[in-house]
Amino acid sequence: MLLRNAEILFNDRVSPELYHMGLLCPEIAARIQPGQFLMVRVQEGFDPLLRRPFAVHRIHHNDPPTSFEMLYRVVGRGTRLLADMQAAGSLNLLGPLGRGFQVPDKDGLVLMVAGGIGIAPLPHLAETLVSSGFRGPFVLWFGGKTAADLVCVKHFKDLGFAVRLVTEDGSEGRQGLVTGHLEQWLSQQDELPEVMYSCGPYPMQRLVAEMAARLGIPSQLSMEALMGCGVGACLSCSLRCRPPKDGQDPHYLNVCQDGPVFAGEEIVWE
Amino acid sequence: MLLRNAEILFNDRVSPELYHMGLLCPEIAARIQPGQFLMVRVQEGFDPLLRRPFAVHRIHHNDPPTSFEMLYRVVGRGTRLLADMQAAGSLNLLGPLGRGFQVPDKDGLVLMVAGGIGIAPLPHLAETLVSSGFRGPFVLWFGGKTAADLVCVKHFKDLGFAVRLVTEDGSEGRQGLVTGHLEQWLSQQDELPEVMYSCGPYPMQRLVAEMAARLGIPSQLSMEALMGCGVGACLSCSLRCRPPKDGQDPHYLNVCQDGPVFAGEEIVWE
Amino acid sequence: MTSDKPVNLAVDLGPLRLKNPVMVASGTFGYGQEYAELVPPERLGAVVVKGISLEPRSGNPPPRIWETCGGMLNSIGLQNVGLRSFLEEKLPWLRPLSVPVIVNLFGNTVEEYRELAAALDGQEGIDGLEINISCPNVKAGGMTFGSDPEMAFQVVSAVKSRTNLPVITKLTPNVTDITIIAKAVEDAGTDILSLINTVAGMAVDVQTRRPRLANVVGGLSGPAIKPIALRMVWQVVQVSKVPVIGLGGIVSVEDALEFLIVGAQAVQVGTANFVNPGITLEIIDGLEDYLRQQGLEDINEIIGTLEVPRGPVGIGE
Amino acid sequence: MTSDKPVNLAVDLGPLRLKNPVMVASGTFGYGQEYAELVPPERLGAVVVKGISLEPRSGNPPPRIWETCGGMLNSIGLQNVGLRSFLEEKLPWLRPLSVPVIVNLFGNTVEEYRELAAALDGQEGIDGLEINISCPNVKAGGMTFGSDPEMAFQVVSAVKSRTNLPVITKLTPNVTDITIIAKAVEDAGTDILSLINTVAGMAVDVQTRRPRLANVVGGLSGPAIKPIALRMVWQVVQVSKVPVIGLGGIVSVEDALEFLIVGAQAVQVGTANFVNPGITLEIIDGLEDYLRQQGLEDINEIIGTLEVPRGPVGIGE
Ligand SMILES: Cc1cc2nc3c(=O)[nH]c(=O)nc-3n(C[C@H](O)[C@H](O)[C@H](O)COP(=O)(O)OP(=O)(O)OC[C@H]3O[C@@H](n4cnc5c(N)ncnc54)[C@H](O)[C@@H]3O)c2cc1C
Ligand SMILES: Cc1cc2nc3c(=O)[nH]c(=O)nc-3n(C[C@H](O)[C@H](O)[C@H](O)COP(=O)(O)OP(=O)(O)OC[C@H]3O[C@@H](n4cnc5c(N)ncnc54)[C@H](O)[C@@H]3O)c2cc1C
Ligand SMILES: Cc1cc2nc3c(=O)[nH]c(=O)nc-3n(C[C@H](O)[C@H](O)[C@H](O)COP(=O)(O)O)c2cc1C
Ligand SMILES: Cc1cc2nc3c(=O)[nH]c(=O)nc-3n(C[C@H](O)[C@H](O)[C@H](O)COP(=O)(O)O)c2cc1C
Ligand code: FES
Ligand code: FES
Repeated sequence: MLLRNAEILFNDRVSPELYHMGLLCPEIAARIQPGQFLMVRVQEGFDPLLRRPFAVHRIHHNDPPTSFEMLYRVVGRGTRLLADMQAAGSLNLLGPLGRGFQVPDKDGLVLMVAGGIGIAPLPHLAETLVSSGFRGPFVLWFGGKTAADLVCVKHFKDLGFAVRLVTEDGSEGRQGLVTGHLEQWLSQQDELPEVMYSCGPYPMQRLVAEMAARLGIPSQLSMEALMGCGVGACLSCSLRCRPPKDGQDPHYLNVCQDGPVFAGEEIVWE
Repeated sequence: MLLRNAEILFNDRVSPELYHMGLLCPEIAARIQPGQFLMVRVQEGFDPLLRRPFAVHRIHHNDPPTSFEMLYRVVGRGTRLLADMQAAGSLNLLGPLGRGFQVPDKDGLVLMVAGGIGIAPLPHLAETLVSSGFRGPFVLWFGGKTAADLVCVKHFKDLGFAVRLVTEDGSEGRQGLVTGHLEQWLSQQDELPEVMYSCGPYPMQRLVAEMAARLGIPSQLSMEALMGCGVGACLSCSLRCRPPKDGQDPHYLNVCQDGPVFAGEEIVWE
Repeated sequence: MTSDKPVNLAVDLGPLRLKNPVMVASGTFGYGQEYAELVPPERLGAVVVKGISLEPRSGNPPPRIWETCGGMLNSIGLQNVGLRSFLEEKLPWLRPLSVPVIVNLFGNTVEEYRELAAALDGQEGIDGLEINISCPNVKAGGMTFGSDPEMAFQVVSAVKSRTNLPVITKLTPNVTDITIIAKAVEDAGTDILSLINTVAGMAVDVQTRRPRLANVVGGLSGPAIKPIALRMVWQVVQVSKVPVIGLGGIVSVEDALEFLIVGAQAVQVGTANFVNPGITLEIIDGLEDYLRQQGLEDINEIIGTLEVPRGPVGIGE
Repeated sequence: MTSDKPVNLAVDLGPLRLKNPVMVASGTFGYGQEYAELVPPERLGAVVVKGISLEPRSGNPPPRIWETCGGMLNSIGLQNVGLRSFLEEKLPWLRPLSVPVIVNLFGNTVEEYRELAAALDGQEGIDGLEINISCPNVKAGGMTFGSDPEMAFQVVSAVKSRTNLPVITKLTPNVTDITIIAKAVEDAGTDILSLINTVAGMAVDVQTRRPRLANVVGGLSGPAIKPIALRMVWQVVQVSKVPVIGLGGIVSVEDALEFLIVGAQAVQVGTANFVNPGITLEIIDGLEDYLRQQGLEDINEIIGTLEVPRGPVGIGE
C-alpha cells in the first residue's frame, strides 16, 4: 500500500458517460494484482471529503516506466470532478488495495461476466491470465443497458476471447439481461468453466454466484460497497458473509480488505 | 445588483502575489460606479462556502462589449483558487455592490493614498475623474512592503498623476510608511487637497482620516470587513461609526451596504 | 417520465397556508428588500425577517463571522433596528407584497417576549410570529430559553397569551433531547415548530492565538450542519402534533426534499442565500421538476414518506 | 524567523506521558496494523484502537456510511472482534511497539464496563483505557450513558474501581451542557477527558425516499464538526481539573493547534486518516515548524494560551 501522486497521462471520454484515465506511477503499478483497487482523492480540500474506490483497468508494462489505466463512469460529484481533470495534472492515489482475483487452478474454459462498468477490472485479469500462459478457451459475457456501454471489446478479442454481448435495449448483441442469456448458453456447453469471474451490479452477481454454485464450479466476484478508508480500518464496507464455522451466525467481512473479490459461496445474499 | 457568470478573459500574474483578472460581463460592467465591489464565488461546491469581496480595478469601455478587471492578492484558500483559474473559464459574480467614491465638489488638488492591495479600486476612480473632466492636479501616494507591490504606476502616470512611491524595505521610492512621508509632504503644500481618497490597511486608513480631519478636508476611505452576504442582509460586516445624532452611542454600519467607502469622520476608530 | 401537468406546491401549516414550502430563514435575508432585485419576495412561500427586539440592539463588536469547512460561524449579537423602526421603516415595504411575512422575535426576559407579541398583534401585514428561543435568558445567567423545557414553555405561553397570529417556535439544536423541548412548547400552544437554529461553535486564529469571533463563540450554519438538522427534524416530527418547518444547511433542491421526506411541511433557506442568492427560486422550480419526474402532482404526497427499515434504530457509536 | 533548535513536543496527560500530542481516534485507525505501511505507529503520540466489548459484535447492516458536506455519517454499530480476539490476535502485534496503546471500550450495561476494565487491567502492552460513553444503555431504553451525568458517573466509577490503568473518558457532544457531564465523570475519578465523539445526524436518498444508512441515524465526523468540537473543548477546559484531549474534525496542523491553544493537552485525528493517511505525521512535523516559526521551544508553551477579550461571552443568536 502506497500513498502517491500519479501523473495523469490522458483522460479520454470513450462513451457518453465513460472515461479512460491513464496514470503514471511506477511504484504503484509495480505492485498491482488483477482485481485490486485504488482509493482516489478526487480533489484537494474537504468537499467531497472521502476518497473514491476505482479498479485498475489495465496495466501497460511495455512502456517503461509502467503506467496504468482506470475506466470510470460519471455518476456523481466525485466522478464529475475526475472527468474535468486534464492530462499533466496529478491525482493522489492510495493503493493498490484489497484481495484481487485468483488465477484458475488449471487450464481450461475461463468465463468472465461483466455488467456495465463491471467491465473495469477484467482487462487486467485477462491480460494476466494470457501472459501467465493460460490458454483458455476464454469467454467474456458482457451486458449493458445500451451499445455505448460495451467498451473495450476489441481488446478482449485481441487477447483471444470469445466475446458475447447483451444489451437491455437490444442496440447491440442479444437483447435482455446478460444473466439470462448466459444461463442458457451455459446449459448448452459440454465443457464446464474452470472458474467464473464476475463484476457488475449486485443482482447480477447474485445470479452468477447461484449459477456457479448449481454447476459446482468456483466463482470469483468483485463486489462493491461504500467505503470510508479502503484499508480495513473503519469497518464501513461490510458484506454479509458465511461464518468461518458452520452453525455460527453470518458475519460481516470488509469488501476493501477481505475483498473486493469474494468467492461466490462466501457471500450471504440479501 | 446582478447575479451573473462572467467570462474570464485573462488571469495574469503581475507580481509574486498579485494577479490581474479580466472579466467579460457587459450587464454588470454597465452599472459599476468607482469604489463598488463584487462578491465572487471562487468555486462551485461548498468548501470554501462564502463568496469573496473584490473591488473593481478598471473598466474597459473602449472594447465593446465593456469588460472590467480585478486586481487581487493571493492570501488564502479562495484567492489561491482564483489564481488557478484559466482564461475562457467562467466566474460567478454578484454585483456591483455598495456605495462607492463620490467625485469632489469642485476641481482642485485630488490626493489618493494606497497601501498595498489598497491600490485595487483607485484606477477606476482615477479614470472616472479624468473622463468626467476634473483637471486635478492629481497625486497618488502609494506604499508597499517592497517594490513588487507597486503595480500599475504607469497607468496613473498616463492619466496625468504625480506618483510618489514608498516601500518599507526601501527597494523603491522613499523608505518607510506611506503615511509618514505623506504627512510631511502635506505640511509643505500650499494648496490643500479638495479630497483625500484612501484604501489600505486599517492603521493607514486611520492615520489618513486623522490627517484629513486636522486639515479640515474631506476624506473618503474604502474599508474592509469580513462579509457574509455583501448586500446588507446578514449584518456581518460591521464598522463602528458615529451615531446619526450627537449624544447617542456609536452604532454599527454595514461595510457592504453603507460602504465600502466611508467619510473619515463617520468612523469611530478602535 | 416528465409530464407537463400542473403540480401543486401549496402546503398548510396549521393556520398558515403557503403557496410553496420554501421560506427564507431569519437573519439571512434582511427584511426582504436587500435581495429583492434578485428574488422577488412574492415568489417565496414566506419571508421571515431578521429577529427583532423591543429596543434596537447594536450587536456584537466585529469580527462577527468566520468561515469554516462547509459552514460559517456568526455572532451578530442579535443586532436589529428594534420594534418601532421595524414597524415604521421596514414593514411598510413588505406590507403590500402578496407574501406571508413572519416576524422573528426575541427578548431577554419572558416579559419582553410578551410585550413584543402584544405590540405585533393586529399589525397589518404580519402573518405570523416566529419565536427565537435560542437567546440567552438574562435572568438565568445567560442560559438560553430554548435549552430548558420550563423556560421555553413560559416564553411560548407568554407570546400565545398576547397574539392571535399563528405562532412558530424556533428550536435550538444545542440540547440533549430536542423532542422534550418540542413537546414543552407544543403544550404551551405553539401552532408550528421550526428547527434548527445554529449550532454553537468556535474558531481560533493560530497566528494571533485569539478567537476568530470577538464574541469567542458563535452559531454554526450552512451545509456542514445539515445532517444534524435533518436528524432533529425527523426526531421531532415523530412526536409532534403540530406542523414542522425544517431548516439547517439547505443548499439544494435535494436538501429541501430530504427535509420534506422526513416530515417537514416546509423548509427555510438561510446561509445558502449568501452563497447563491438565486437558490430559493431554484429550489421552488426544482421541487416542481422532482414531482413531475416522480409522476406526482402534489408536494404533500411526499411529505413524511420516509421509508424506514424495520427493527430498532440506535443513536450513537 | 525559523531556527533549528530542537523543540519539545512531549506532553503529560496526568499519568500518561506522550512523546507528542498527536494520537489517532478510535474506530478510524483499526488496530494500528491497517495503516502501518504508511504510518509507523511508533511515530504517534498514542494509538487508540477500535472500541471493544466483552463479546464480539457483528455491527449494523450496510450501508454504514454516507458522505455529507465536509463530513461523513457512520453507523458501524460498534462492530468489533470482542475482548478475547483483541487480546489474542490484535494486541500481540501492538505490544512490542514503543507507542502507548489506549484501548477504547464500551458496554451495554455498567456491569459490562466493569468486567471489561477488570479483564484489561494488568494486560501487558496496554497503557490506558478510553471509555466510550456514547453507547446506548440497554437498561435505559437506548439513551446513551454519556447524555446523563448520573449514568456517566456510574460507568466511570465502575471502570475506575477495577483498573490501575490511566482512564480517559470520551464525551459525546449530543448534550445540552457538556461541562456537567465532564464534571460528573471527573467526580467519578477519570484521569483524562477526551472529546468529542460524533454528532448524531442523518441523510436521505430522495430518489428512493429511504435513509442513506440502514440504521437511519449515524454519527457525523470530519471537518464539518470542528467548530462544535473546539467550542466544547474550550468549555470543558475552563471547568475541568484533569487534562483534556481534543478531537473532532481535525484535518490539518492549524486545526490541531486550535485545540491545543484553547487548552487541550493532546489531540486525536479521526476521519482525516481516511482522506489523507499521512496526516498525523504531517501534523507532528507541522507542530515543530509552528513552534520554530513562533520562536518557541516547547509545545506546552502554547497549550491553553487563548487570548480571550474581556467582557461577557454569550452563546446563541
Ligand atoms: C472496489 C471498488 C472498485 C470500483 N471500481 C470502479 C471502476 O473501476 N470504475 C467505476 O466507474 N466505478 C468503480 N467503482 C464505483 C465507484 O467507486 C463509484 O462510482 C464512485 O465512488 C462514485 O463517486 P461519485 O462521487 O461520482 O458519486 P456519488 O454518488 O456522488 O458518491 C457519493 C458517495 O457514495 C460513494 N459511492 C457511490 N457509488 C458507489 C459505488 N458504486 N461503489 C462504492 N461507492 C460508491 C462515493 O464513493 C461517495 O462516498 C468501484 C467501487 C468499488 C467499491
Ligand atoms: C469591499 C472589499 C473589497 C476588496 N477588494 C479587494 C481587491 O480588490 N483585491 C484584493 O486582493 N482583495 C480585496 N479585498 C480583500 C479580499 O476580499 C480578501 O483578500 C479575500 O476575501 C481573501 O480570501 P481568501 O480565501 O484567499 O483568504 P482566507 O483568509 O482563506 O479567507 C477566509 C475568510 O476571510 C475573508 N477575508 C480574508 N481576508 C479578508 C479581507 N482582507 N477583507 C475581507 N474579507 C477577508 C474571506 O472572504 C473568507 O471569508 C476586498 C475586501 C473588501 C471587504
Ligand atoms: C448571519 C445570521 C444571522 C441570523 N440571525 C437570526 C435571527 O435573528 N433569528 C433567528 O431565529 N435565527 C437567526 N439565524 C439562524 C438562521 O435563521 C438559521 O436557523 C440557521 O442559520 C440555520 O440555517 P442555515 O444553515 O440554512 O443557515 C441567523 C443565521 C445567520 C447565519
Ligand atoms: C468509522 C468510525 C468509527 C468510529 N468508531 C468509534 C469507536 O469504536 N469508539 C469511539 O469511542 N469512537 C468511535 N468513533 C468516533 C471517533 O473516534 C471520533 O470521536 C469522531 O470521529 C470525531 O473525530 P473526527 O472528526 O476526527 O473523525 C468512530 C468514528 C468513525 C468515523
Ligand atoms: S472501507 Fe474502511 S474498512 Fe473497508
Ligand atoms: S456582508 Fe452581510 S450585511 Fe454586509
